[in-house]
Amino acid sequence: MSTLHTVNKSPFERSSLQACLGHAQASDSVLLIEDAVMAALSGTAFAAKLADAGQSIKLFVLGPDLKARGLDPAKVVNGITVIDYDGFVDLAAENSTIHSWL
Amino acid sequence: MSTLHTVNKSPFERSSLQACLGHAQASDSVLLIEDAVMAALSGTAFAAKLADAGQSIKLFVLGPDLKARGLDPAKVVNGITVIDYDGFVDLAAENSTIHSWL
Amino acid sequence: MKFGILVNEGPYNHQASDSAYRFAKAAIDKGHEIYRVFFYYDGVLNATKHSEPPSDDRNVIKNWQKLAEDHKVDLVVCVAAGFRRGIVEDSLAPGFRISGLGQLIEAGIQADRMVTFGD
Amino acid sequence: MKFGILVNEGPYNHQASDSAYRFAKAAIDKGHEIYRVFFYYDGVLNATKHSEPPSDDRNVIKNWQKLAEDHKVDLVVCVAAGFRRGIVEDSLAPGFRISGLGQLIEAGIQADRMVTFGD
Amino acid sequence: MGEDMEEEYEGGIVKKFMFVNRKAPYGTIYALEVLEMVLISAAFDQDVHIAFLDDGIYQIKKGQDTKELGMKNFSPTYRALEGYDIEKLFVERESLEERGLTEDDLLVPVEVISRAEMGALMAGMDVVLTA
Amino acid sequence: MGEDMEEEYEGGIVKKFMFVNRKAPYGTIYALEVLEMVLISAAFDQDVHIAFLDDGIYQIKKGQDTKELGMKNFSPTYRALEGYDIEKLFVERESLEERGLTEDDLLVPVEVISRAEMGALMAGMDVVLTA
Repeated sequence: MSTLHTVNKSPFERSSLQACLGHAQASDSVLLIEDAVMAALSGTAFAAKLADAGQSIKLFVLGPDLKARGLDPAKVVNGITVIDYDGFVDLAAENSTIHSWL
Repeated sequence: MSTLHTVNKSPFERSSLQACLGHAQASDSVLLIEDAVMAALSGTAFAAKLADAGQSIKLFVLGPDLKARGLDPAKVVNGITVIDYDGFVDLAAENSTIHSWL
Repeated sequence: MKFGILVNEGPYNHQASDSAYRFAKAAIDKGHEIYRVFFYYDGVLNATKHSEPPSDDRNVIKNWQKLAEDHKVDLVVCVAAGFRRGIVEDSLAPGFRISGLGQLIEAGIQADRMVTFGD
Repeated sequence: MKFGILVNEGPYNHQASDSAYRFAKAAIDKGHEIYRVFFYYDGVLNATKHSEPPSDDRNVIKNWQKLAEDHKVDLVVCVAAGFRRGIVEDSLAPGFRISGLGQLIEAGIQADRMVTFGD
Repeated sequence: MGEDMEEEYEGGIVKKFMFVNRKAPYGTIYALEVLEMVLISAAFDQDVHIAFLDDGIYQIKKGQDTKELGMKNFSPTYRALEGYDIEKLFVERESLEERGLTEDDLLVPVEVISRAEMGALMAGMDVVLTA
Repeated sequence: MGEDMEEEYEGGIVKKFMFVNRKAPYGTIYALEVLEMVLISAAFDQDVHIAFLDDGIYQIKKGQDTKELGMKNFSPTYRALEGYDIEKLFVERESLEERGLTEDDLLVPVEVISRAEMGALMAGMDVVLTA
């Protein structure tokens, strides 16, 4: 029994990632997709918050969405795993529930 | 030469009101419409920021949008003027430019 | 005074189209002129002829049509944005016309004020 | 494993429909089953038959249609949300069907996992 | 796995459903169309939960009056949920506080819980629907 | 009043237009359709300004590659703007810094200005178009 949380909006524009991190449980996974992939990059004003969250929950980011936006998968915050759509499907299968934070 | 800024999203959900207040000039007016009317209420976590902004810029809120959401026009932060659509049109005519922060 | 209005979002899902309509109506009632209402992005969806909202709610498309009828307001739908989203001559409600983005820029030039409503 | 998918936004304006399509395709390629894709809110706009996107971009509606054709995926458009927004039998693209919201709840019950894509 | 959690109900499956409301009403249609979804779910004899957090709590604010906007005021429908045996309504305390609201401002009986409790409650759901 | 600011240009009106980009590309279509609007504006001989701030700066991030998404990569079009005599591109310094980006990350020449300067620049416009 665990949840895959997905977030799709930039933390600079919306509060949804913050809300997600405030509710995810220790065994849960959080996947950043679409415009949320910006949150995964090191060196941003949000990076420290995400690194903190990564201490207790598993963090993932969708590679194709990073690349589309010209963001280098090699530069994501330590502890975030870059996956593709296959990995997204695996995460959705491995967790019992998917919670999309919109 | 002055600008009417409109904002239509809750400051709890999006950064647009913050962005607007960071760019509005001393002679400008800011009008809160749609889901931004929540920002006008006293007692919220955002009220102090808005009261501060009201020191240098003119603040307005659309009454019909307040009422739709069950928010009492009598309880808005001091210094914010409640107007209706007629007032919105007047503001748009009085200012030389309208900047809608989306 | 001449107002130009830009509507960025479709009907019902966002309040933008309602807000734009109420603003336009208030402006006309105060004696101003609406030079043009331009529908761009998902705003083009305001021009669908197939919308049939529940009878206990407002009819966003009919509101615009009546405004055009009563006050000769020019309702222009962007051709390129419309093609993407399925608003073409076949699906267009009466009262709207399809034209190019130049009509928006021209409204920005000719109108005294340009007001945008979006998400 | 059986996946149910909910699409909340229309084509082009938001990436949600593209993301849902890529997810569905990847799931099928990995041997999973898509129990149903349900289109709600502005998501119903994915079912318009009138969309003609530029030739140098993807065709969101055709992508869904091909998925339905190749893998018998059930594409269901909410009747009430569709009426509001002009997606009715007359404007429906082949491959989609119109039905009630109960089809979404039923997908939530029958599918092993429900995944939502929205704004 | 979700299926481990299911109980049999008149020969059918009963899952824990949660409808999560985080957006204000009227500015977007999500509140209204989520409510329509909730009403339909009543026909399926599922274990239905409704969560109101962040700006979603404005959906059940008392005193909504949409006359001047010409939009339908659908807030009375929340009061009708009880008649459909939908009675598990949860509101997050921190969301109320940030907005200067209290339980007295709400138009239906709800259970006010902390953010931590909301997180734990969400973790026990089989199907989470958001908008 | 806007009309006081206008100059005559070949018998026509020249206004200061600003297209404000505050949203990231691909997650929504706004970046692409604003760019189409900018290109059309070139035909009207107006005084065109483009502002990139907040997440809008990602629109002109170098190295965009949309192949795996199947979406059109429209970022090369920003480089074509110069050919249309659209050369007044402004980027807000604070927005770059918050995102850990520098001018070197951008695919077109721009003028990097402070938030205060951006506010002052916006204040001088006749028509501001946002999405």
